[in-house]
Amino acid sequence: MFTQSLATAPQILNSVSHDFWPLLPEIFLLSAASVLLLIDAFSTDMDRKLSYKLAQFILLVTGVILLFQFPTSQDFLYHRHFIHDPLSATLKISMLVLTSLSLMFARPYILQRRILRGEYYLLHLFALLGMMVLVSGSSLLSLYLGLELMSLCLYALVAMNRREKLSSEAAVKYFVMGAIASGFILYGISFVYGVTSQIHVADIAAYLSDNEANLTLRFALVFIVTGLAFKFGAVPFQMWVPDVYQGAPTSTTVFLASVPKVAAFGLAIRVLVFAFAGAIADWQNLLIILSLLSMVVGNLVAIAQTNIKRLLAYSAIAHIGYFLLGIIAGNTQGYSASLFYILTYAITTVGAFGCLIYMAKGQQEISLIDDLKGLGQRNPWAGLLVSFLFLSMAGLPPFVGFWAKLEVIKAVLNVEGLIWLALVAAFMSIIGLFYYLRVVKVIFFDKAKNEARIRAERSLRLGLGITSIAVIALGLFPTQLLDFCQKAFQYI
Amino acid sequence: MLTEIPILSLLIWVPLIGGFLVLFGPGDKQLVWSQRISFVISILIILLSGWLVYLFDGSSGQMELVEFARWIPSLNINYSLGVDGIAVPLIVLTCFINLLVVIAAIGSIKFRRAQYFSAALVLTGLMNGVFVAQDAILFYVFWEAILIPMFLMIGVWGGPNRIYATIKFFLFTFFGSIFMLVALIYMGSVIGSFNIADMQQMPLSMLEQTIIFTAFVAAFAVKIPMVPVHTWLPDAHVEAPTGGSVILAAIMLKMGGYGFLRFALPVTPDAASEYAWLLILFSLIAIAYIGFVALAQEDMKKLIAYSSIAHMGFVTLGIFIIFNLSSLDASSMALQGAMIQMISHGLISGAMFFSIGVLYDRVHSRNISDYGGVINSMPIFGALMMLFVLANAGLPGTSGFIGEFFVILSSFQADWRIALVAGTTLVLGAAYSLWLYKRVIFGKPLNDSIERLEDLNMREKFILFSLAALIIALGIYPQPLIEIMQPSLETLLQLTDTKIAELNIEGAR
Amino acid sequence: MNIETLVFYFFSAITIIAAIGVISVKNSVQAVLCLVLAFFSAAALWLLLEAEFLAITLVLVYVGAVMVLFLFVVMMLDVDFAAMKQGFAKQLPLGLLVGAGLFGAIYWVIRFEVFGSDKVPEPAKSDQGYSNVEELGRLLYSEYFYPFEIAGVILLVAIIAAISLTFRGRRDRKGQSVREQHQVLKEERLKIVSMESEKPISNSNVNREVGDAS
Amino acid sequence: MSLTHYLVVSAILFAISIVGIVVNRKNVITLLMCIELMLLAVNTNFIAFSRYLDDATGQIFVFFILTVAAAEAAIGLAILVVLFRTHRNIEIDNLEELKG
Amino acid sequence: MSIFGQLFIIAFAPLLGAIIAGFFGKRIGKRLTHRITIGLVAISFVVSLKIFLSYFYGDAEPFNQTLYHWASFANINIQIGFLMDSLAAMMIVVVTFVSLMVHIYSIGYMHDDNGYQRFFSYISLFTFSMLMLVMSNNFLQLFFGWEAVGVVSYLLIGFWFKKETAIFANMKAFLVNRVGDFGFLLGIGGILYLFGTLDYAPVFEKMQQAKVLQESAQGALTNGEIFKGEVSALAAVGLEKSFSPWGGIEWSAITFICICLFIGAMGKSAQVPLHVWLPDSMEGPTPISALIHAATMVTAGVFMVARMSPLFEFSETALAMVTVIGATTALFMGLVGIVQNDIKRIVAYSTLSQLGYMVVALGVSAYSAAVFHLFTHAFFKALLFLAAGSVIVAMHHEQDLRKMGGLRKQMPITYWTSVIGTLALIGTPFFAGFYSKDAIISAVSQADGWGSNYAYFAVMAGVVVTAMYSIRMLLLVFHGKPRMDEHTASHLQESPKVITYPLLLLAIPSLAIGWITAEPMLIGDYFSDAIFVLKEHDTMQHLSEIFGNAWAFALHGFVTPVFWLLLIGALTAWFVFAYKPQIAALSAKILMPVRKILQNKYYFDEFNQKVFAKGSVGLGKFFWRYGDKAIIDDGIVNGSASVVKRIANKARKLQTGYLYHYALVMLIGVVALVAYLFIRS
Repeated sequence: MFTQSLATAPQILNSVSHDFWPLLPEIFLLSAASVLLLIDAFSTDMDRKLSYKLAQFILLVTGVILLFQFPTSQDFLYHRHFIHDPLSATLKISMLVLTSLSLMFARPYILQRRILRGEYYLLHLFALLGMMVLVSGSSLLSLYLGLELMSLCLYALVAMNRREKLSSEAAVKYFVMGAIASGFILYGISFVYGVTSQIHVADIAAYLSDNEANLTLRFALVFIVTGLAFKFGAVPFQMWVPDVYQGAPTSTTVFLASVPKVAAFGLAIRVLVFAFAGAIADWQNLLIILSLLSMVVGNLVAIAQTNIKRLLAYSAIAHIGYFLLGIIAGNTQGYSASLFYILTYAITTVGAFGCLIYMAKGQQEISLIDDLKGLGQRNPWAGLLVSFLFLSMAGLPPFVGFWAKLEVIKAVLNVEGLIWLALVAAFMSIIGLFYYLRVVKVIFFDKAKNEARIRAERSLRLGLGITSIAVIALGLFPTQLLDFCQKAFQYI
Repeated sequence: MLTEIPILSLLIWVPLIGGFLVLFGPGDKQLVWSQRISFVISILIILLSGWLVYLFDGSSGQMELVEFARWIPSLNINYSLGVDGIAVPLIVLTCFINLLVVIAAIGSIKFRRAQYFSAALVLTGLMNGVFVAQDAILFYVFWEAILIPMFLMIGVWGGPNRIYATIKFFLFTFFGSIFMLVALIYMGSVIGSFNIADMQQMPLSMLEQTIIFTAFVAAFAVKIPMVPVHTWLPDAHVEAPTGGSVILAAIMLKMGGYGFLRFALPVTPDAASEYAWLLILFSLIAIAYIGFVALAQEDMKKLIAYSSIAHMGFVTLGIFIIFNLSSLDASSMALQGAMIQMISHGLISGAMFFSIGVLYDRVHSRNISDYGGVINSMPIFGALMMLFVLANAGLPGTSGFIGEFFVILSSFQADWRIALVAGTTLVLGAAYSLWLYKRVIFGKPLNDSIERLEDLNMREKFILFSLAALIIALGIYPQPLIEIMQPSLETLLQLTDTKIAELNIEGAR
Repeated sequence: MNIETLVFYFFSAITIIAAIGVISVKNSVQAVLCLVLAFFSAAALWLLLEAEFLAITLVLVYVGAVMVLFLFVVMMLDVDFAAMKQGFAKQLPLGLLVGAGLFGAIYWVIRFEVFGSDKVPEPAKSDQGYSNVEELGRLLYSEYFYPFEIAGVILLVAIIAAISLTFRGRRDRKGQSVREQHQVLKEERLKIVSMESEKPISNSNVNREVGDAS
Repeated sequence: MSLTHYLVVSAILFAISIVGIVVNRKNVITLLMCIELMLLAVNTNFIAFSRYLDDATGQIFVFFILTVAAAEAAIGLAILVVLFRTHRNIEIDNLEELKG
Repeated sequence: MSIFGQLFIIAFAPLLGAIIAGFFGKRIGKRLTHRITIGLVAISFVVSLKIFLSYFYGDAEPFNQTLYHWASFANINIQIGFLMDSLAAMMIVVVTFVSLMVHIYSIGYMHDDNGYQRFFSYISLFTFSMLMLVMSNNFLQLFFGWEAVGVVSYLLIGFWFKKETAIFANMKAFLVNRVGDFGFLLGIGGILYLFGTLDYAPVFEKMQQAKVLQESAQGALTNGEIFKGEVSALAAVGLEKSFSPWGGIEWSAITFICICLFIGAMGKSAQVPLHVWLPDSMEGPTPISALIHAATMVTAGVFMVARMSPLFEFSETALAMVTVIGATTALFMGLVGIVQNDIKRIVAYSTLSQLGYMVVALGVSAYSAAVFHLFTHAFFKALLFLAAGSVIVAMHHEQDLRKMGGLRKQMPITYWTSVIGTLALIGTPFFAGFYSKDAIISAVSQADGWGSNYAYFAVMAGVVVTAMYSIRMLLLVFHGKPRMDEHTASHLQESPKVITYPLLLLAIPSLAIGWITAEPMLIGDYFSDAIFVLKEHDTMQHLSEIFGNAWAFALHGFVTPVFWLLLIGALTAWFVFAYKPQIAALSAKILMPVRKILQNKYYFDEFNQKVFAKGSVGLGKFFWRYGDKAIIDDGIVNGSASVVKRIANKARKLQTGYLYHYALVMLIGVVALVAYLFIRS
């Protein structure tokens, strides 16, 4: 049996001599996390200050390593399960930065709650590792494993506030839906494998360039796209998003709403572009539907929200709709637009959820939009910065959200016959603006219930400052980030 | 050597940075600091704008004082600035109004004053940006960014119903401009450049033009505002603080007219000429219908707001009537009329809102019925207000006359019936203006508090007298303004004409 | 009909019946047992497909460990199954409709015209000396070492996550945290609850805030 | 037996698991089991393909799926435990505080 | 000094006075204020007189010079400048003279008023505006002056701004004038459309060409040439454009322009139905009634039409309209005068009626007669107003005739000047009004245009009516028994010199000016450089045949039917109102319906108030409530917002919170996507 693989086995075995340099960030992250696990286990510090600092340090070092080995070519490594290209490095660096930011917000939050400190950071690191694997996965297997590694950590992170009813409810919902979604992906993968007998993205692409995508393959594609859409939270696979965003500890939401989206983007590119480039017309159509529904449903339902976290969740759904526009465009320009969109959105959303932590007082959480009342009065600068975040989400210049929106609209306008989609996107952003404005209104125009100035941890102030200043700075000078995003696609 | 200095950038960035500086006053002296800084910066940009006029040649009708820097090379979006005769007067107006707003705020804003100054200065910088931007996206950035400080200005310092008003304002204008953004991006991605001049040269099919023109109209008509998308204006005006109303009326509405001239005409001339009748129709409705609506108002600010809409009707009428005109003379007159109407309305509506602000600061009511006989206690104010009211009614010898005069005269060249409807403003404008004056200023003092009102203080005198002087000066001798604008308007007309001709040739082929 | 076919149909039927049992029996313990049955018979099917190693793994790891874990949890949680609502029948039509639709869709792409024996003939049975385990092992440690490592990490994460979620050791006890004591706010110490004097706290009262929030 | 036979069996399993998730209002454990069923369907698919393609990759994939599924089950059950501790039951119908 | 310099002084000296009085009046005090303003107006008058005389005796050439370019771009060149010719010369002298008189008079009349300086500022400003109007050499400046006088009139009517009636009247005056201006502006638009310029000179030049062609055509007509009337002559100079307002009706552009311009004139010169503001404008101080609402501003319309005679001559339709409207005003407004009891209102209605005369004259192309009547009327009507003012001051601001009587003893100067004014007004031979009015009547009798018969009847009947109300007023005020209360009676005395001197000074021209100027102005060629009459319209021809000289003409006046009509009117008035007042009461009863109509001024005010004022406010409210608020705001804006919100709330319900629903949605999504895929492929 398996005559084919047996025939090639000696060659495989011969080519085992690998260079582990490209994998170094992952290796380092894993080892360092394991060390941290040990240190944490023996630490007596209730606050796990050391764990936090070490976690940030690990991120820093990983980032440095990543920068050092920033690839200038596209290499398929480790029996082509791993791809080392600018896109993966770009995404990894972005995710590192975002994770680091999330941790800044997480630290004061978990300190005030009985959430296991060390493990909380560790799970972030492992989730990050999963995402790194994910974005440089070049076979359906490594992609799947990366995805699962990420998801498992996220399920746990959502449930980490173990006393909280909402938190466990959210975790169950997230877990069940996530498991179903990965079941769908797997089912799709099984058919891809069945038709092409391949699991490497390059091989699938090669198959598709030789053969027409048959019905089975397209069917499989639907399942894979479904799984992707689930990870993004695109309608109609978005049901978990608001519940999980609301129920999860806010610090987890910060993480959950930002970094995995970037990773999911990597997944989408690897699957759709690297593997299924030959079936572009098919997934384009699917994504158009998803994008349209997401923009409409996300924006519409967000209007009816009173809970700020849910509002942000629906806005996230809407943003995914916009974000998909770039991928729909189906060219590098579009992909880089989407990348830009998701990166800037991630930064913004980190700040926006972070602001809830910033406003939280002790264990009392901010849950309603009205709880933001008077932020502009109590702390004008914070009010202003938070408003910038929301206005950026609304896509107003001079904030970075504007460029993101501009890019994706530009991308979709370049596609023949999709002007209507751009117009819908434009129209829905008006509705979007409405609820963002409502938040800004609450921040600035409503009287504060409590006029005391807000005391906040330094890391919170730092995190909020970084995100909101990034939103402006990138809004004024988006070139670097745009180039960064464009370079990521230079080998595609 | 002095010409080397990037004056246009300075006009944008001095107030913008100044706006942020204002906020960083030392804790205990923040108020004094903010006043001083904002005053100094206001003076500074007035000097800058004067210098701009000095440097500006204007005889060529081309962009001058051009500045160029790469901004976002990957999208070919550039920081490219320039002015022509259309922009220069608007910039000067902006800087001038800014000073008055800052001065007025010293007395009438009671809380968060530093932030107010900041908002005003930022607004000024952004508005200057709109008028000098030569890159469509840069233009759009300024265009949209303006909404934010204005939003805050109305929302924080506004009246009781400010939230509805400010959100309505924001959504309306955003509604219009987002489609313009799509149009701009479309054009930019077709020609690979967002340079406005390139867009103006861009050949577009009729279908494209129609869609793009619709987008432009959506943006600019909301801003200017045209019937039927005007209803944000009365609300915004009524709720805005005095300075906000003034900036809104004096300058922000002009951005719509400016947009029509800068984009709608030269970029999509065929569509514009195809649908000019529609816009003319709406302009006429604005003039006549809104004239009546203004008559029915019980709130002073609302009345002025409606009168603004009616006056802006002349701007759009002047702009779109050119497609029904055959001679350069008549078209120039129409465009001159539109431009002068914009400038003049900037002064007059500014003056009107300042005047109402003066009253509001004293009586804290905007209801006409709460006033009466103000002139008994405030004769100087009454006299000035009389001038403004008459100017608002388009009295010859004031600036308010010229624009209406030119537009009516030139629209007569197209069709006397248009002139007939437009001419109703003579009666309606006078009716609502004078009736307002009669009810508020004339008559016996309504009550003791009106009888005891104090007349203008130095600050208010400065503001109102300087506006009055400009209104009269412009009314008596508009030629300098006309001279600045004429070459640019002719260039614009040529551009529009040649493009129409080109398409016709292509169509004939 | 050869023996193979017979075996296939037999185990397929058991698998499907057991699967239906999983979703339809009231008692969770029974459901788990049904699942175990389904796994067993599926393992038999896998044997038919010459995947001996995986079939054994399924029985050993899955039935032996995972399912036992399930049972363990079911027992541990002490759930009052009798009190549980049974909306099964009501939802069944809709569920069947969707399930049938899904199956129909799947069937359309796997129907005999696509994957039937004339399209995809069954490969020859493997030789006597062939070892499925050896073959897989060789691949796992060579070509698939990278996924294999990741799988290891996944298991590690599962351990960490499961423990940190369920662990109720000392660390969760009240220890003194000076920091927390310093940070405490008035609102946290003192909670003024407005209660109606007579009515017992009903569920809706407790949920009100959340209800408002959503 | 043709490939389709096996695929049909797995499709039926897949459909049953889906129906189970949709109609089940009892408890979360059943949901977890449905997910296991779904994975079983997937695995059967893979193995069938592997056999008929005469290619070991499918089996390798199943190996990993089994691993992940085990980990998933562990975490799922842990979450279940947490849920039980906070809610004192595991009824799906009670999980409705987050909505809208 | 150059003519230009002189003109400059004429126009801007009063402006300087106005500025000084307005801005520094409070600081420099009353005395200095009036001295400065009077001095400056006096300068202006003296220079005006000099210029007038240079035209009257010296036969000066028309003078046309640009002051500055107001707006010039492309080929359009709008300028501010002065045109001086015989017409303008006559006007400036009238304006500055009456203005000077009013200035002086106001020293006494406004003596105790708080707004003394303001008043002087206004009347000086008015003088400036009026001078700008008459000296204009282009339509823009004409319009500027036109509106500026309107504004000052507005300010002056509302001078006593605490008086509700005054501030109502001034708004009414302005708005009604604006209706006229609306037409005027359209007319200017037509001028630009037709001639491509706003300057007079090119316009008149072109019309002159047309006239030459026309007249040569008439010569040629007998030879069977193709020129047919005015249209063809206009076509020859390229002015044949026409408008079709609706349906198949076509107006030639000239007619359109003339009608529009005349609408402007109707507003300013208070012709029916835009006359309603003039009686109400009597709420202002009396001096300005004399200056603005009798002598100068209201005649601006007449002036303008005369100035535009080259245009009007080419439009029979417009001329017919002018005739009919003028005739109606002349007769019917006079009738109202008979039943009025307010002394100023009688004079005001008399002004309306006399303006009607002027307009009739314009309508029958007797422009010189119209302008001449304007000229004479300015003096005697100003005189009458100032006299009335004198009476009012003496009566402690009582204006009701019924409370006066027998004042001639206490106020001899006022009385005798009033008598002169009245005699001039009713057209007694040798008095100024006689020459002008007889000229008009004679011209109307010669006219053969549409409506000229009606006009003839109206002007003839008007003579009776004029005599009746004038004499009635004179009798009721100065004769008979005193009817005022004791207090007033005891304080009655002649007005101070600053009031009586202007009366005397005005009485002189009222008496003599016609006699002096009639010959050159009516039948001579004084106006030949300004007024332009087509040969077939030359209704003054007859007059020049019978005129002879001023003396002879006046003597001839005694034997015309006009004189007998005048006598009838005067005697009726004497008989009814003085000799047998019972008859007045009786006739009042018998003629009740007529009287009621007259007393209510034909219900014009009621109609305007209810239909136009209330109507437009009502319409505004309707538009606002249903258009702006209901349809746009509540309907479209808030409506769509609430629809969106409602949909949002519905959509939100889909998120039930139940896991199985989530899974279901997801599943439906998958099935739908698969189905979509199948359908597409």
